[in-house]
Amino acid sequence: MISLDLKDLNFRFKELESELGRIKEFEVSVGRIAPQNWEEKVGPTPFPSMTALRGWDRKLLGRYRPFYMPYCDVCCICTAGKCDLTGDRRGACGIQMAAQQSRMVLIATCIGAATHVSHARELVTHLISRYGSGHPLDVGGLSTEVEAPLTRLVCGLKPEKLGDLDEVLDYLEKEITGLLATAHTGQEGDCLDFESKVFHSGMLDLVGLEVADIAQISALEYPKAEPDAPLAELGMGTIDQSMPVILVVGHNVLPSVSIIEYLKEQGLTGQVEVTGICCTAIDATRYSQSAKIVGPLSWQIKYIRSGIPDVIVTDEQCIRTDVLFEAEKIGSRVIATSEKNCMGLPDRTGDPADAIVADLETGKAAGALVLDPEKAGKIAVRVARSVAPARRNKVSTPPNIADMARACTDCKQCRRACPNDLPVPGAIRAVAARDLAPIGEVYDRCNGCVRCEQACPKKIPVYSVMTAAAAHKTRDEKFKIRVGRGAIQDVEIRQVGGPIVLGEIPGVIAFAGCANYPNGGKEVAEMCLEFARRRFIAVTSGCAAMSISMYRDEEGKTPYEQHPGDFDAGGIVNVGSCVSNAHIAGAAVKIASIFARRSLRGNFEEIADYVYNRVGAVGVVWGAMSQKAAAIAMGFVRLGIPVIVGPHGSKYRRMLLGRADREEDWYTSDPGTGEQVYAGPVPEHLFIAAETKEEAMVLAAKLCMRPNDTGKGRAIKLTHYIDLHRRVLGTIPEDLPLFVRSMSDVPITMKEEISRVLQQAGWQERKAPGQRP
Amino acid sequence: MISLDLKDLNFRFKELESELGRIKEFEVSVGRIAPQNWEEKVGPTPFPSMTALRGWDRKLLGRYRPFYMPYCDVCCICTAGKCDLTGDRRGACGIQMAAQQSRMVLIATCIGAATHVSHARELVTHLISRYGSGHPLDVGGLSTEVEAPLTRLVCGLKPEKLGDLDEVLDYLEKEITGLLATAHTGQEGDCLDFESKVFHSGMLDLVGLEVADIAQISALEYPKAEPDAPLAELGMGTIDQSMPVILVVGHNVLPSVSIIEYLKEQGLTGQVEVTGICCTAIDATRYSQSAKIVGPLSWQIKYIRSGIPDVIVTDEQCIRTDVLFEAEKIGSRVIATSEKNCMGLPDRTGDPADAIVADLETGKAAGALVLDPEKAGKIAVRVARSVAPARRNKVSTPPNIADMARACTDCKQCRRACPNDLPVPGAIRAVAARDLAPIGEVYDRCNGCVRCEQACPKKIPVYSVMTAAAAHKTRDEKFKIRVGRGAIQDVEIRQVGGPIVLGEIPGVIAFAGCANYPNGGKEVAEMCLEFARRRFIAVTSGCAAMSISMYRDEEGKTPYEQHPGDFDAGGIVNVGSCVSNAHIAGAAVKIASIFARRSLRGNFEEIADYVYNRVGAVGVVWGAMSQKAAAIAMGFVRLGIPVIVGPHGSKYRRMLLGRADREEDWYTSDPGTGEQVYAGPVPEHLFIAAETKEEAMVLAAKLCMRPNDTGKGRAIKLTHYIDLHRRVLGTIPEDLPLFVRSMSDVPITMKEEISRVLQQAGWQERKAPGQRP
Amino acid sequence: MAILEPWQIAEISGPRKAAAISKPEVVVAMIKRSKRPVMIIGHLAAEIAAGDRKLLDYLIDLGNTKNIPIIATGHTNRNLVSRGYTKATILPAVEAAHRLADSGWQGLDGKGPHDLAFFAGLPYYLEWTILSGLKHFAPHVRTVSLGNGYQPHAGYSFASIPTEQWLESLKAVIGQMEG
Amino acid sequence: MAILEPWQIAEISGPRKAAAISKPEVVVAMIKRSKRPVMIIGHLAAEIAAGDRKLLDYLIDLGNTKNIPIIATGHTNRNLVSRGYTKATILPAVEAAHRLADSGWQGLDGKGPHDLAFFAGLPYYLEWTILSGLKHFAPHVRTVSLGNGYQPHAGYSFASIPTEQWLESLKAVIGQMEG
Repeated sequence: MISLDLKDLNFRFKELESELGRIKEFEVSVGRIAPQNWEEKVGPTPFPSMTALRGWDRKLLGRYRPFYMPYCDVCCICTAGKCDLTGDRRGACGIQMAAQQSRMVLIATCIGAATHVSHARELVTHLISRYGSGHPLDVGGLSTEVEAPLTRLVCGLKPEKLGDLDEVLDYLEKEITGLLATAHTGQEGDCLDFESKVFHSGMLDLVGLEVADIAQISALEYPKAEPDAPLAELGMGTIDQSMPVILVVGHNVLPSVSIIEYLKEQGLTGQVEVTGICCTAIDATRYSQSAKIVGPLSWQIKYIRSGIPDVIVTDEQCIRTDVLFEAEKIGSRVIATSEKNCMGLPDRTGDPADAIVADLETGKAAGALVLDPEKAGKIAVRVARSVAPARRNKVSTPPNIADMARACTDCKQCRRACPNDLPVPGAIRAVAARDLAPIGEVYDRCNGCVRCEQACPKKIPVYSVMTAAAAHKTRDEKFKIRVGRGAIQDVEIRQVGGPIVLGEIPGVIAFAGCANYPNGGKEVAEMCLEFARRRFIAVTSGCAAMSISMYRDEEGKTPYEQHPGDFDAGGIVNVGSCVSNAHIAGAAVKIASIFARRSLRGNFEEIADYVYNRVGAVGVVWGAMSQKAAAIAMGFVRLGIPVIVGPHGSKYRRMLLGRADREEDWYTSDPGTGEQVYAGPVPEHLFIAAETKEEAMVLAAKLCMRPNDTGKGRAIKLTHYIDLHRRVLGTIPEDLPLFVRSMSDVPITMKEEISRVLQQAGWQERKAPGQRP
Repeated sequence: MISLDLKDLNFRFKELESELGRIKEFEVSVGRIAPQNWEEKVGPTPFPSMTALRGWDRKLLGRYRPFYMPYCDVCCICTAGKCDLTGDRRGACGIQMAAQQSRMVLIATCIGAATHVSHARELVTHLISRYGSGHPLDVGGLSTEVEAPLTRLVCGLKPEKLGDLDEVLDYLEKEITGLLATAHTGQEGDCLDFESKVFHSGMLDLVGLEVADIAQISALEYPKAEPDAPLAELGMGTIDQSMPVILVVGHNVLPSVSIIEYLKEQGLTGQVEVTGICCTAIDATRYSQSAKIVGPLSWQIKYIRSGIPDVIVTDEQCIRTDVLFEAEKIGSRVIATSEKNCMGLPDRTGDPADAIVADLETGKAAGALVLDPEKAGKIAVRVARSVAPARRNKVSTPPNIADMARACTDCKQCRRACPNDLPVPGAIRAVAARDLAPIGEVYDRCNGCVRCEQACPKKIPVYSVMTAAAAHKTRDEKFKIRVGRGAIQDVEIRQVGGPIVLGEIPGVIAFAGCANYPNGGKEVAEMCLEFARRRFIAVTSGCAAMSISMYRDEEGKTPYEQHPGDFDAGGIVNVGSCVSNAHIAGAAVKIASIFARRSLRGNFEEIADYVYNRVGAVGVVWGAMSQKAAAIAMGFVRLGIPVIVGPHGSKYRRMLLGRADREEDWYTSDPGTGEQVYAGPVPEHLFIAAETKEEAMVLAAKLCMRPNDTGKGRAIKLTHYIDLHRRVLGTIPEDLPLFVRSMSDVPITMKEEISRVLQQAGWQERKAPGQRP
Repeated sequence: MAILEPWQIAEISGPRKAAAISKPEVVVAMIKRSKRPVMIIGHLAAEIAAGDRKLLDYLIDLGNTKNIPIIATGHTNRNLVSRGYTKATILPAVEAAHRLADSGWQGLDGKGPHDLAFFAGLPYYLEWTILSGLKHFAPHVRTVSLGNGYQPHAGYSFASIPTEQWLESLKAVIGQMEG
Repeated sequence: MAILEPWQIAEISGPRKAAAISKPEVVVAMIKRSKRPVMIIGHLAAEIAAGDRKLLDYLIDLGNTKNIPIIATGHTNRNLVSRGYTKATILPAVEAAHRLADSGWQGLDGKGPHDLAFFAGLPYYLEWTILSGLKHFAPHVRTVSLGNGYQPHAGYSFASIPTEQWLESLKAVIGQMEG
């Protein structure tokens, strides 16, 4: 018997004489994929440890210093506390406020990364069990040969089959465990070291996203890097309420797939509405456009309280924890399918399906935990069909909202509970007076967190009143979304790599993340359209991709109908669900690899340096709320891609801000001469919360500038920056002189005006850094 | 080429004809250890998923309901918040207070488990690189054949070599990642499901501990399950200050080993003092008794401010984050050796040792990060020897503390900052009046968190004043500790299994955990001695094991000199460092396996049920403070072993408390007849904070009772419970009738008195559950 | 000076904070309105000097005014017994709180749930965590902290006041209950 | 009624809380004592109705009394320009705070660090997080929130008071500065 101890063992022999016989050319490779499948030379940091990229992180952190905004004055995470950390006080473990805040950020991003990695693990394990570990990874056929740019970059391996992803996941889990450990009381205590670990968790997160998405694209045959992926229906108005309706909520597509497959099998497609919220919905439409998307995660209570769904199937992540409570109110049945979100339900996985169906049909059980997506899907369909007729009176008659509203005493608790400080009290009193206009405005800006209602001492169902008053708006929610296309093709990268790096395409702006918007979802669509019209490349995913669809131009067209899905100037590119964000980071990495021919393999720092200096990409996460969003953002940041979050993002407790006013911060060594040259504050920030949509747009345009822009490219970028600044802020930007290196950077159409500004500022032409090879 | 995709693949063939030749009886096993090395049949839950033991957890949680004590009224862990969770309010994600508290507990225990697992990973990886993956695991030779009871129990595998531990770690990391994910906003939301996951993290933690300790015992040749392990010196008074002094702090022994080895190599043993704080110190003495223990983690600042250590070597866990700051004050050099605690220091791992030594010697650098324990050890010795002479004036002349104290305005900020509300202000004013008695009393009860000093608006160095005033006490700190023996032998288990299960040994009480005591360390020693004298088995580890040594009887003997180290009645058994806690849980498990011959393999629930019903073990964690302590405690709890924490343990936010007054809670199904029979409230609680030492002792005695005690055993246990209760609480326990099942349970010596109590209470004999097989 | 801030500075509570016991009458009124009060007394009550007596002595007096039953936590009972008080129920403090939080618990005498709970003599932070548990999970019990450090998680608490002022208040409560 | 609680109920701060601006004189005195004040104005200033004008109009008036420079955040500048005010510096709010927190920053005009910073017109929670950052990391800057919702992380803040009362105070400050 030959028994191997180490995962990364690889042994072979030319010839062996033994009792067993004679063996020639025998080779066993285990674990670490044998290097034979990839010619590229391994860079310095394959499978980097948590300190392997500390040097790179410190370069970034030296320029973009953390600005901490503590959530409160104390630390409360061990029983030696609470500790008062005001002033320069140290806690009982010796920690000070800056380190404590960065520690909390690390815990958050570890939770985020763990969530994606655990999701990836579940998908990969399930897909291997179903399709075999030898199932090939294919995200876009021959046009997308770099199937896993982030995995290649970070791990230094080139996965070819589902089974190859296992080792990547082992690595990610090991690193996350180590990072989480550093948050233990009396372990890491330096804020910059914590930040470096935050970046590490972000990088791991991106790899986790990639693993999850390439696995499901390959096995479930989603659109494979298709610019013209089909359109799907979105919005509560698209649902045929005469049919049984299933709602899937969460992030793991497997139960949805099972529902769709079972309907197909039973010849029931088109007879049961499969509707979804959050990324499960997006991925369901990637699998089959018979599924419909209800809306982003903030639609959950609104949709459930509408009474429409007969059965609610939850999986993991971004599921309101009161789904069961809300479902019971409308007599809807709940099937939980994830170990990570059991909802207190009895585990029925081992019970016969008939028994579970019977209990749910009769209402003997309000819900069940079924930890087998295939089984859960079948049960969901059977229960939905069986309970729907009796629930036909389910769309509750509109309550007498005026009467309800009359209980309001104007105590303002609802407003004081509203995260967006919306003028709820006045609107409720207007409802009492039968004026529904104000509450309609609140509805448009509301994220459905329902805290207003929780706070009401008179127990007015404030949120229900609001949605009832805005019912007509809901009925009009009929939109089209282009389903997630997945990766960006290598050929697209080859075409746009030049224009992006030279600056001729002024930027790639990614709209991603949660739906916790400061002011309703409309702003995301408006920002996206603004940049798509300016012929930036607009990329999107997840809830943001949904919000973008919920907008119509004068002709009634949604953005996805107006703009192509190509990764090219003017495109609006929906890559897919949250895990598809990997393809956005992947595209940046592929520019370095495919267009600029940098070696990718285990070569993080060089590639990140390239992206940072050359690829004018910016992320906009307008509703960033979750630990996952924080982790993803930090993944982008470590790659040198700035991220703008909405004003609530200030609650992530720290920004990473450059100081344009400190000239000394922006010197860089000229790759030709080695001389220190001033490259200007580009990109100016790495992680910043914007106060308003207008500010975010100006920032986005500005943050697309890069040290290595050509004169022409810089001129184009400045055109957009100046134009937007002038339009939304009313003036020419005062900091303009910082971005003009020589007169060739000045947009010709604005030459006169800019020259005047430069002159006033005492601007002088500087030596620009040489073009890097 | 044969390429294997799955870690747990195991293929063989009897005979193969191929191009390569003919092979017979060929077998390759990868990953999951081939079952051939273990005859035992696999139980139902090898490598349990996070829900595999949910049923067992719910049984426990049904009886021991969580009582939550929120740290504050709000939830602040995502940017949708903060959310007010008072009343029955739900947060923006729908969560309510109970779930939110359990979620915070889960995050804490995940951090704890991650810390131990990451520590284990680091040890195993390093030891494999040094000793080879084939290095045999040996924790006690032939007398300890069950080398890894927890790993066998949980994973269902029997590790034989260092390399076998790799797969166990993979499993632990995967599970921790999944558990952490459940804490993501909008994932798990039911408090009992969170609690079940908390238990899971605790169980994983115990396995992590075991992996770490059996690896280091086997490779570093620690005492191997030796009851008469040697004594080592402990206390600041034992240090020869004329020599160069190195301080090692933390939990990872590798740098200490390297220091000791280098001294040996250079013939310098006995010429440099190797002193340690926290578990690194304990493990250093397991490696060589030339090392000295300074004290538990609370000794850090006291010792550094004494000026004694020339070089401080930190590794991971339980290291004050201000070590560098404090070291700089005394001109001591710091060498950080862990990726998890870089302290902001420059990474010098790749630099030549000479250069690092030079920079540290000259003070050009105050510290260095050296991520190679061998290198770090050598540097530490060289630097210590080189800087010591110039630091001979290092023990700073005692400051004029009376002058300092005179600045006090009696504002009471120091007391309001003191976690133990110690009367610092009066003591400081007494110092000003040259009366040092009060401050001496404060010193005895102080844990060295230094928050008093942080709070002083007059910048009086309160803590330094206190330690200076108590300098004579420090000089007297000269004690003996029995070094950690590691595992409990199988033969010992065979001997005591019967007496424990029958109740004739009244209990096994484990004193473990941190040094965050409510009232100084003396109480731990007193409790331990009380039970050892009563011929319980007292087991200990970590900082508690140190505190126990810091106590003398009238003859000047420390507890370890008074009591043997045997796992038998009257023994005080120091198993070792924090990771050695695995052997305590392991001993309970081995009673089920070796004594009661239950199948261990992947058979968690049955074994836990056995331990819960039969093995009268209790944990006392008097200074529990950290996330690790929380994780360990939850590991014990899932095994059915109650844990008592000190009053600060209430800040873990929730207790798991039984309700002795609810008779209906204590019925159990009679194993013989299947009938539901009342078994009494034993053990009454699973996780409880005691207010005082006295209360803790009474609780500990009470919680040793088990449903399956024989009459004789119960009588013995009751004797101790009643006796202690009477002595420290002044009365016979009122709840006594609940524990007397029949008159045979009544201690003969107390028969008359007890009968009277029983009669008054209207007690009637009950049918006891039948003895289980 | 009365400080309406947590005595242990960092132990902030959140939106819901204890009302200050501005004058003895507040406590008296609560006792009079209460059907089934109970007193939870920790071990420090026997240590805290209150003039020439100990806090525990005052608490016994207070309990006796309206026959308020006492739960003795920690090792308080020993000090009660030594004072001749033998009717206390012995329970760990967290366990007492756990029972109080059960609205179905019929109280120490089995005759019905307690509606008012006084706390005194517990370590500050232990009382604090317990009061938090009750604030959140025992809406049916009004909690009152009788210590002289402000307990924000209580329903009612003295502000952080000097010992003399506090003692005067306690005495006044007892006096008014007796009177 | 003046509420000295965070306007957004859950946004508790901790031991260190803003002093309430009890009367206009407090603000006036601070301005007069300050060497280099600055005003950070968010976009809501142009939306918040203050009688027949907007909050922004009052803030401009206040700024003009002692030539207090304005940092316009969000898209505030557009509304300043439309009012003929063109000297504002445009910075995102968090960036402004980041600079203020640098004690070496020589201020908007490069002549020295600002020692007093007024905040108004920012979304409540954004102002709140920023004030927290400054409380902890800019001990050299006194911060004042001029909104009518209590901002506990500020150095000074109005309590949560009704609009009219608040407006009166603002007007009084301006009046006293001018007078």
